[in-house]
This record gives sequence, structure tokens and C-alpha cells, in this order.
Amino acid sequence: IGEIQRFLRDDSTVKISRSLKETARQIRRVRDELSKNMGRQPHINEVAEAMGMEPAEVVFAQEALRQPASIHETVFE
Amino acid sequence: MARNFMKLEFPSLSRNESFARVSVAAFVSQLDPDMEELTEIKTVVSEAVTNAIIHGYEGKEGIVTVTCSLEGNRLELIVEDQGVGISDIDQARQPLFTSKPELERSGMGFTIMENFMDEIEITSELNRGTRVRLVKSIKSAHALGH
Amino acid sequence: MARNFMKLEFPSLSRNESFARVSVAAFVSQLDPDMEELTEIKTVVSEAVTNAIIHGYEGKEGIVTVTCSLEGNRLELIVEDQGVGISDIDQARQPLFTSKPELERSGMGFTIMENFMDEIEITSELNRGTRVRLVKSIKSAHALGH
Ligand SMILES: Nc1ncnc2c1ncn2[C@@H]1O[C@H](COP(=O)(O)OP(=O)(O)O)[C@@H](O)[C@H]1O
Ligand SMILES: Nc1ncnc2c1ncn2[C@@H]1O[C@H](COP(=O)(O)OP(=O)(O)O)[C@@H](O)[C@H]1O
Ligand SMILES: [Mg+2]
Ligand SMILES: [Mg+2]
Repeated sequence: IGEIQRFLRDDSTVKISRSLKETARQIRRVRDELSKNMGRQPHINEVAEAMGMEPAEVVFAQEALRQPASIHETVFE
Repeated sequence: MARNFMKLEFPSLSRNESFARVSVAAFVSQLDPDMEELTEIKTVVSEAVTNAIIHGYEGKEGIVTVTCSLEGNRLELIVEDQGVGISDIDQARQPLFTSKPELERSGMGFTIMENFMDEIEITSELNRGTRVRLVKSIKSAHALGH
Repeated sequence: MARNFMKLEFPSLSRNESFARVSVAAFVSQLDPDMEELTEIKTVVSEAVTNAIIHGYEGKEGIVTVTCSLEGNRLELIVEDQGVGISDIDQARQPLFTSKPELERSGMGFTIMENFMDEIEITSELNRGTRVRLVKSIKSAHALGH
């Protein structure tokens, strides 16, 4: 159902709010994985390297999970 | 790590809080903090900037200034407004104290800042504004070099 | 969307390029651009800030200022330095022209800025500095309000 909602909301252009959210979720997974494997908090550079991104871009993407872009996103996720 | 700094100015609109967090965190990333330290720093920026916007300027328009300096593994963060000021700083710093309970404020902003940072210094003058200076050593920074 | 702006200052260190780029991106995000527009804006910030650092200050220390204004769906971006200035702006704007081939510069910075933005205005004075003003309408922006 989430996929359908996402599809229905999709216009031709990809809104950053949604696209960045995917990246942000991936960052969260990578962070969890790294801290499990290393037994400590990963540094931003370690997460960035694992993501193949610059540290500053990791910070930017992370913010996308903070505020729901719309009520829809909150309701349907 | 050689010295570095940045200065950020923006109007007191609540939608600027998120971009201020990102700016500071992206800047501080060059010290390679761990993810938890980075979250703490973002939280502190949120609290201080939100205070400037809702308490300092009380919804009126004014400029919020955020300055961020790095030296060695030490971060100094200064958040300033030219708003109403704080009449009793000791009272303001008390956990749970808020002058705006109607806005569902928790009264925990300064307590959070104190907890997440190593030093906090609040200076304020009535009708002149408030300056919050916060210092934190990034413990996980690559000790020396680059 | 009501007016909003931000001003960012930092020393001309190449490690500040990524944080400047991300700061502008985070600020512009309030217009909800699409991914392509956002990437274009980030690229433009990167080119203009890198120019200020490597050409304007030629590795010496100076301050780079980035100003970003939003009004409606219109973004105005200004990148300034107080560096060496540009003696021949028309020549500098030519695709592939670079005064620093030894740094493996592509000479495409201004061409990229022109292509990704709707307007570009370059003002410069020798030994006084350079100001690049760029304007772009965010086509996909949430028109007004919220
Ligand atoms: N920048 C500021 N300008 C004026 N008053 C402030 C400022 N920051 C904080 N205060 C005062 O200090 C009190 C406590 O702040 P804080 O601990 O952040 O709690 P809260 O924001 O939830 O009220 C505020 O309620 C307000 O009265
Ligand atoms: N901020 C600046 N200060 C001084 N000169 C500049 C500045 N920006 C650009 N220039 C000049 O314009 C030329 C073309 O810039 P650009 O198109 O970005 O190519 P590149 O940076 O690859 O050389 C540069 O080689 C330099 O001579
Ligand atoms: Mg508060
Ligand atoms: Mg260039």
C-alpha cells in the first residue's frame, strides 16, 4: 500500500523530500550496521565512506527524515 | 586541523531552524565527530536558534547570527539575537523553567545545551539581545593532523 | 512563500566548499525543488565558491561571502570575494578559458553557471574582488504560501 500511495503521489519530477528520504533511511541502516560491527558509534567519515558520499552530503540527507514533508508522508509510512 | 570558522545570518523564521542545523553540522563534519556527537550538536543548534526566534524576537522579525569556530578538536558555537533579552538568567537556566508554557515549550532548552556541550555562557541585556556561547571538544576527532 | 534570505561567510579554504554547497542546498530546500534543480544549484555554488578560493584568493586567506535570497519561487545567489579580481570578464566567460591550466581547471565554471541559472551577472575590480550574482526560478517550487 505504501508503494501505491507513493506512486499515486508521484508527479514526473522527483521531489527531494522523498528522494532524500530514501538516502536518509539507507544512512540509518549503514550507521546501525557499522556500530554493531565496530561496537562503537561510527564517525561521520566512516558513514560517508560506506555510503560513497561526502560527509556534508550525509548531514544534508539525514535531515530529510526529521520533518515530514507533508501529512501524507506521516500518515502512510 | 588548522583554524576555521563560519558565520551565518538569517531572519527569525522558524523554517530557518532546519537549515541552520544542517549548516553547522556540515561545517563541524570536518572534525569527523561520531554520529552521536553530531546529533548532539544539531540538537543544541535547534534549541539555541529556536530560543532566539520564539523568545528573543517573539515572532517579530530580526536577525539571528550563528558563529562556529574550530580550533584543534574544539568547537565554539555562538548564537546571538538582538531581541528582548533575558531578565533573570539563573531562572531561565533552571530545568523546566519556561516563560512560554502556552507554546508547549518544555523549559529544557538550556538544560539540553548544558548537557550536550562542555561549556555554556549566556550573556543578555534587556531589549538589547542574548548571546549564547557553547564550547565542545570533539572527543572522537582524529587526534592530530590533516 | 514569504521572503527569506541567508548570509554565509567563511575563510577561503577548499574544505569549506562542501559545507557551503550543502548550506545553500538546505536553505533552498524550503522551495521544494526537484532533484535536478537542486543538483544544478549545488553545482553552481561549488563552481562559484571554488573560483573565489582558487582564483580570487589564489590560496591566500580571505573571506568568501555567499548570500541567498528567496522571493516567491525565485532564488538569487551571490558569491563574493575581495580577491585579485578579473581583468577581462568577457574572456573569463568563454567556455574552456582558464587562467590556471596547471591546476587542471576545465575552464567551464562560468559556462556551467550560465547554463544552470537563468541570469548571471559578474562584476569585478582588479585587486578589489569579484561578485557573481545568479538568479534562478525554481519551476517546481510550491508556488506560494504554507
Ligand atoms: N534568546 C532568548 N531571548 C530571550 N529569552 C530567552 C532566550 N532564550 C531563552 N530565553 C528564556 O529562557 C527560558 C528557558 O529557555 P529554554 O530552557 O530553552 O526553555 P523553553 O524554550 O522551552 O522555554 C525561556 O522560556 C525564555 O524565557
Ligand atoms: N572569483 C574570481 N576571482 C578572480 N578570477 C576569477 C574568479 N572566478 C573566475 N575567474 C577567472 O575566470 C576564469 C574562468 O573561470 P571558470 O569558467 O570557472 O574556469 P576555471 O575555474 O576552470 O579556470 C578563471 O580561470 C579565472 O581566470
Ligand atoms: Mg528553548
Ligand atoms: Mg572555475
